[in-house]
Amino acid sequence: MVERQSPLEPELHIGSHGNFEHGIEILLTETRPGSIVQLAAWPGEEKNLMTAIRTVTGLALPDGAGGGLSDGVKSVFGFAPGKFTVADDAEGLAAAFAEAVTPAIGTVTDLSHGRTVIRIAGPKAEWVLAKFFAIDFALTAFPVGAGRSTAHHDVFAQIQRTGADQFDIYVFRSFARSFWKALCHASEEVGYEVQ
Amino acid sequence: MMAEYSAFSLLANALKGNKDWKPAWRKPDPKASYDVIIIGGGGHGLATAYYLAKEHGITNVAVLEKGWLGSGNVGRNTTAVRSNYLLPANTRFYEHSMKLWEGLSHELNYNVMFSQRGCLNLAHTPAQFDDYARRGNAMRHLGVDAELMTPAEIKRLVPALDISSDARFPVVGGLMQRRAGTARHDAVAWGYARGADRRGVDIIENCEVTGFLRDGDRITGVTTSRGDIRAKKVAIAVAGSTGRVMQLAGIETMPIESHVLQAFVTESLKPFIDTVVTFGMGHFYMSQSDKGGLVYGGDIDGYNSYAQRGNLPIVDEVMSEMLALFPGLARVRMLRSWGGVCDMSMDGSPIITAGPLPGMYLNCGWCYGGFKATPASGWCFAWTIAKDEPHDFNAPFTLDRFHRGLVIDDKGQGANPRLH
Amino acid sequence: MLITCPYCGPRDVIEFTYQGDGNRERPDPASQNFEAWNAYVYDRLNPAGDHNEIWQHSGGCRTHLRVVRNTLTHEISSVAFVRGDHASGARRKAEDRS
Amino acid sequence: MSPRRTHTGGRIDRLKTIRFTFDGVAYTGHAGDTLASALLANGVTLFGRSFKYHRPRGLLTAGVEEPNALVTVLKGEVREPNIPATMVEIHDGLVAVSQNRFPSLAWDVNAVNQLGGKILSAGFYYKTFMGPVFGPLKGTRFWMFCEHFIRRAAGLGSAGSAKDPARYERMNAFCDVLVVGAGPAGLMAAKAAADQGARVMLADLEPRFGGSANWSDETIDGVPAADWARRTVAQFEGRDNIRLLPRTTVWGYYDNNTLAALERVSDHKEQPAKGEPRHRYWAIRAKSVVLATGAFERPLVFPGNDRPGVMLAHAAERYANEFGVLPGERIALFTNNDSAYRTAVALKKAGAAVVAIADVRPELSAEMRKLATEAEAEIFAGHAIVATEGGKALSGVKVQRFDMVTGALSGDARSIHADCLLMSGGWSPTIHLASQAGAKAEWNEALQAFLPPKPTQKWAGAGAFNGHFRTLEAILDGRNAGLSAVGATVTPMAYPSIESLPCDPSPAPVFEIRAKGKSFVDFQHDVTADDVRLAHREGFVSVEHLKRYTTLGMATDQGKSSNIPGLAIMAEALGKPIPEVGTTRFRPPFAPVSIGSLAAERFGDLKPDRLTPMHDWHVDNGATMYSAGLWYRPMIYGLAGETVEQAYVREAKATRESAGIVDVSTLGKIAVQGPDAAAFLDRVYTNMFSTLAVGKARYGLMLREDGFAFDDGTTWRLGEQDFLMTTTTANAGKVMQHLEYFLDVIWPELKVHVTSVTDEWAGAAIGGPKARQILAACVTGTAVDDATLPFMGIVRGEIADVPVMICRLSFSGEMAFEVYCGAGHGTHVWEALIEAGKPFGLVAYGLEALGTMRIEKGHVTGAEIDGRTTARDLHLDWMLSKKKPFIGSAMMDREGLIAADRLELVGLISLDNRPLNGGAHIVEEVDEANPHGSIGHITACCYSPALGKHIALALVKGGKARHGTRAHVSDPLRNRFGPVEIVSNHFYDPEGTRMHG
Repeated sequence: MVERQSPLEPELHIGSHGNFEHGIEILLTETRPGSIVQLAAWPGEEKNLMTAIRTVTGLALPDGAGGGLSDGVKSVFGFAPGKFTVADDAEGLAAAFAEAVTPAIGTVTDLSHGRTVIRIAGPKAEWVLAKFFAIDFALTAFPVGAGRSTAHHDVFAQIQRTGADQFDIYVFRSFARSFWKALCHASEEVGYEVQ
Repeated sequence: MMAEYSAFSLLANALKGNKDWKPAWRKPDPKASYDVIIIGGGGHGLATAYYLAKEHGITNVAVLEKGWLGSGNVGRNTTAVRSNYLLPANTRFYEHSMKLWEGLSHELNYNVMFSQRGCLNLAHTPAQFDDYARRGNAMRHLGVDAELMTPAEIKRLVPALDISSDARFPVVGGLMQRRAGTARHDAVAWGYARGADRRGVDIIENCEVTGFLRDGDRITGVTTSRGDIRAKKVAIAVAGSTGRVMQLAGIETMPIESHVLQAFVTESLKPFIDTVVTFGMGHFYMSQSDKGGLVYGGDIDGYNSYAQRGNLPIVDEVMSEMLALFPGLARVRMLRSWGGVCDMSMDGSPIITAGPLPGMYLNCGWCYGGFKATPASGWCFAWTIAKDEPHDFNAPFTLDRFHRGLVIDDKGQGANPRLH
Repeated sequence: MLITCPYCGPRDVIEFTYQGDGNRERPDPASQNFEAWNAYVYDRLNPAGDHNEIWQHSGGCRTHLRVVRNTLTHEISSVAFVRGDHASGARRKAEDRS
Repeated sequence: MSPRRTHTGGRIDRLKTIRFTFDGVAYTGHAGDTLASALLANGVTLFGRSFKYHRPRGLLTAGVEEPNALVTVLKGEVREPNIPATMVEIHDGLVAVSQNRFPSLAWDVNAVNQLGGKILSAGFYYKTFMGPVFGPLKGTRFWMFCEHFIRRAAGLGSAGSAKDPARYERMNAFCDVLVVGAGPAGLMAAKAAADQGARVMLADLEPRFGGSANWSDETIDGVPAADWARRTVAQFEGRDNIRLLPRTTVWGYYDNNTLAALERVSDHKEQPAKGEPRHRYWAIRAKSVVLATGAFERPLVFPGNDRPGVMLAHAAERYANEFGVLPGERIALFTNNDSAYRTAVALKKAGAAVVAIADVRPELSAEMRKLATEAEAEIFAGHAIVATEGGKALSGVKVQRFDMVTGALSGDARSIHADCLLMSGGWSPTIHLASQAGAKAEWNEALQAFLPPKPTQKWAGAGAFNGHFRTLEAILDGRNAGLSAVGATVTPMAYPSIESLPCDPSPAPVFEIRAKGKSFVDFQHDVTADDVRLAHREGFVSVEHLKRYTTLGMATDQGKSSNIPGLAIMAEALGKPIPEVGTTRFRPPFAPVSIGSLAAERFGDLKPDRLTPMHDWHVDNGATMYSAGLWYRPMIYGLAGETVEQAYVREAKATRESAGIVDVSTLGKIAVQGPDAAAFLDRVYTNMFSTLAVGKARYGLMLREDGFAFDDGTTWRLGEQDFLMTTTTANAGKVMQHLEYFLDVIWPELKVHVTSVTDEWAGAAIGGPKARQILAACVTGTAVDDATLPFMGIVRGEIADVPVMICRLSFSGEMAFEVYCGAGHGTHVWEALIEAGKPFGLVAYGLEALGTMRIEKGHVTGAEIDGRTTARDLHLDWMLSKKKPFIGSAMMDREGLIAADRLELVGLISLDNRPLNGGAHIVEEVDEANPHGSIGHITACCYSPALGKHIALALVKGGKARHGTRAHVSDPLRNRFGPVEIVSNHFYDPEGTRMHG
């Protein structure tokens, strides 16, 4: 299989940066999942779609807007009514869902190439993300596993909280390098490491 | 009759301790009836009254203002005056306005400080430069001044501009209208008020129109917070309040949305920008006042509002665009912001027409370009009221043009007021 | 200004796109009633007070919302998904405003 | 130790000496000093010049409301003008200069303006400068001539031109309670709310929390108030539910409890830490707000009230108690209320001589008399200050008997020697934010002040903001507001014991002493009491007219000290009570805000770069990039020494002769999926898509609802219920919103999902006579011959082991194919195609060549679909299906859209063989001197290598009917006139034989 090119490549500088002499408070990585799909249910078919998600990924989605979870390999979260983003370290999610999500349930859209996933972790993750997005990142308002759709000006983002101090940000590939640079810039204040 | 203003009268009065100055306009009580009532004591309403009296000899006129005179957009704009439009109907109309501006201080014996310091539209891509060339050539073919400028010429004119080629949106050129400029906005309202008052027009402040008097369909006057007033003709020039006033006449829907537009001024700085500058990759315009404040603005907030207050996204957007053009101004401070209510029309162009009801005359749809239109708007509206037919200058600006598809869409955005 | 998206929760107005007067009725696609078409495309209610309007949460879940918002104070009294409101009669809400 | 510095007291650190310069003179101060306090300690009294008359001015205040002492702070080349010296914390290396003076602060030539005196009264410029009616200075010329000199004299500080190297950033915050102001009321509110477990933010514009506790000289529960404040703050530190924001000005109260604040993060440091911003802009969404913003003291209006050395009483108290600086050695006070007596005692305690207290009130309470005695001050009850003496510093005052009911002066004026005069005209609650939040203030007769309105948003007030000026009230108010902000029950508390001096908060209703001489109302703008009366005389009596006519309240302090006195003078002139004259509505910002902070993270980074998957390849291979919206696209791949024209001609020629490849990844791509997808597309496009076979593509046109053309592109049917729509690059977002709107709002019954997949796919268009051979050489898994891949056919295969989707369609007019693959494989496939094309002479081409070939073919793009053209104008009416309604079909035949004189698409050929210009107009007869009679304009032009001519597309009235006729380009902007032939827009291969092979 031909390896996918990262849109971040020329700007992905492994190592410690910014004000790190006082400690590293942010870790930045590109997670590069093997597949990302968007699933969308027809009205009234949401439950069936959630069942299909469990069948394919083994992940049982909680009810409620923006609900989600991650097992470290596969992740799923709702980002709009009846719509979910699913990511998997392995390739082939689209094909698997093409079977499970029948036309009567909804649609499957492969976005494996179209979205870039940037993980920001560390004690200052909320602080740095708050520089970009007008959403409440406090753990009480944004629990682990949950997903949010938001935007920083022209850059749309879906964000899943995958740990108390860890967020996975799904951005459009074409914007990924610009956003990455901005994220690095914003992290300089607290010291960050690119892994 | 009030004394003429001049350097001599200033000196003479100063010697007497400035005790003899008279009010710039009277504060009469409304009469029971008038030949013409103009609803709206803003720039357009006052100019209409002035030209009715001056050009058409109609002086039995009342201007009704619900608050203080000039409390609408004439006192809330960024003061730019220009006639650099793309489509001929607009160019002709605004050029007529420009010509009136050029003689206005004399005509009114009131210094409205119209300063022809030029208006420069920056282009950031070759395609945009072509667009501006199209516009500039359209102007030139109607006898209006326009010229293209190179980045080097632009830098000489506005040294503070960032014209570096590695800018995110580099400046590739610009369209300049030298006769464009700025005027002292409040003075325009006061000058027209004084001019109309001197010709016998009653300017009645704190007089809110609460309804219309009717004879069948025909409008025969208005009810107000200061009593009923009858008139042969009732003219409406209320800009952002058009929807509200038309509802009083039973007209529920209009091709108008009222939107809030914010404007900003910085602290006073030693003058360093002598022309109006607009950004082509967003929506930003700026000039520097004679007091030294940078006066600037951008897009409307983008939702219906009568609140004269906006929200932060536009504030942030405008400042970001400002620094993209002028990166040296990061430490300059925004001093004041305010909001005006704009009557956004469905094609971005105004309406100056008789009707839609008998006895009614309507002037609206100025979007956020109404200030520069003030003289021509008043002039054309007065003509239309006096003669019951439009002048050639405002003949295209009908109310029925939307339905007939005769839209005058300078921005090409269709029936989407938010985008004009 | 914050709009409480029924899916995403309260979000800043910067995430939304205004789509205007929510009282307009699109005529039947095949309709030849030009007055109705013209009214739909060009004529707007523009009340000073509660206004029934449509917003898209374009910087979020991208659904369209029917928002009742006071144009004098910007106070928002209700937000609901547009989708599915045909049955509920929400479309006519602003007409009861008198 | 400097002469004015007290030996003890204050919250400065006398052990830390800090060196700075002002106007080039080196000074020292202490940690905790402001520039104002440090200079004052050094005996400086002259701080600035006023705006109009350039009068010498000293410090009026000690805080954010300072109108006089404005300085420019220099950081190398970078200038920060108009900063109140009272708000600058000194640090080593601070460089500040005075402004609006020439040649120096002490000797300013523009002070000659004062001689203009009565001529330069309010509004004088409206009455003159009109100039002659005829002659060379007619029209606007005379005014502009005068204006030239006015502008030379205008302005306060100078803006810099060097780019600020500092960093600015935004922070989005959410909290349960935002407490604005960290005086006793604010501290208590924050504590009460935080104790309930709420998320609290506490902001204060000063570097030290505590507000009046820092200088009041009171005790709270037995400790000095300053210590009480320090202790309270110490309890907050380390709690994770309370964020402390010192040096943070909450400046805007927007809708739905969205507040804007500016944190000055590193202005007070010599160097910011790595990555540390200078300013941080907080956008705070607070469930509830406590406004504990205190009050401003008002000046009194009397002749000579602007002389350096005349200061607000509480400011002197602050300088003495908080900074350990005496504003003078012989101090006189002038007041209409009790609070100045506390000041007298404080200054006496700090070591100054208090020589006199002039009080407009004839009867003074025994308590006040006692305080005066304590201060060893002579009391002048029922007296007023009627003049001040001295040059650039105060040397004395004149006091005279004053009748506060009639305003009359009587008896002889007595001179008193003093180097400092402190005035107090009562207090105005700082209600700015409450007013911004959207309600009208209410006048309180007893306090002679506007009190906050009833809340229209979720806020509660506390302390002096409420007109509750006593510390005990502030503490109780604060606690109550904090509790009610989080919805907790307000339980009674044990009253703290507070030792303070007695003070009746009600002032006498005296704002102005009318006597001979200039009495200033607005200090910075030099608006005098006479100017206010002139405005009244001329009918500018509404408060807004007063403001606009005289410029009162328009200076950098926005009338914080001048609004009420101005209003009071107008009210007196009108014979009306103050509330009937009105108050202006406060608007954001509360205090000036750096533009850098508002641009925040977008300063220097206005818009993100949008890059295609092959971006780096283009750059590495010599492409000149072109910014198209947010995208970057190759314009040309220039060879050394080539001009742009040479490059695109070479690229286009090579494409038509052999083959060319262009990156089309920027085209908008939308997945349209679901059982009703085909039906939906039938409604969206003017032509039919339900009839399109799976595996085929079709060109489609969309109209807007109003019947005008909107966008075009090809849509591919990948499956029965699965379409891939392409849009133009520019309209991708708009089309997406258009589709979503119809699906969500108009046709919710349709089962269709639309998803932006622009970024999923990399696209390369390869065209030219050799294109098919090149594909055949690298594509596996499918044939690409005419039978397998007919025109508008789609096949799937692989290139270099990567799955691809190939559609045979053409924009260039050549036999051409669009090759799509996953974006992450874009460069891989692109390079494979380049490699396969080498033997065939394949070139990469950019937008210029793309444009050239599309002009030759007469295809339309955004320059022609400009929002004003119809399908008919563009000769696309063949695409308007008559079998079905579609968006725009009902409106597209209105009279204006089918009028005979509409602009129609045509082609133009330059007959003089010279290049044409985009944006040139077309005329029937050239008139270079007086251009007129435009019949249209050029939308796009190029040199056509295929035709060997300069050609253009144009929109021209009458369009088709003019084919074969001559006209002229008329381009006065670039002085280009010349003959053209009007032809069909299909210049090249109109039958399409080349693309059909």
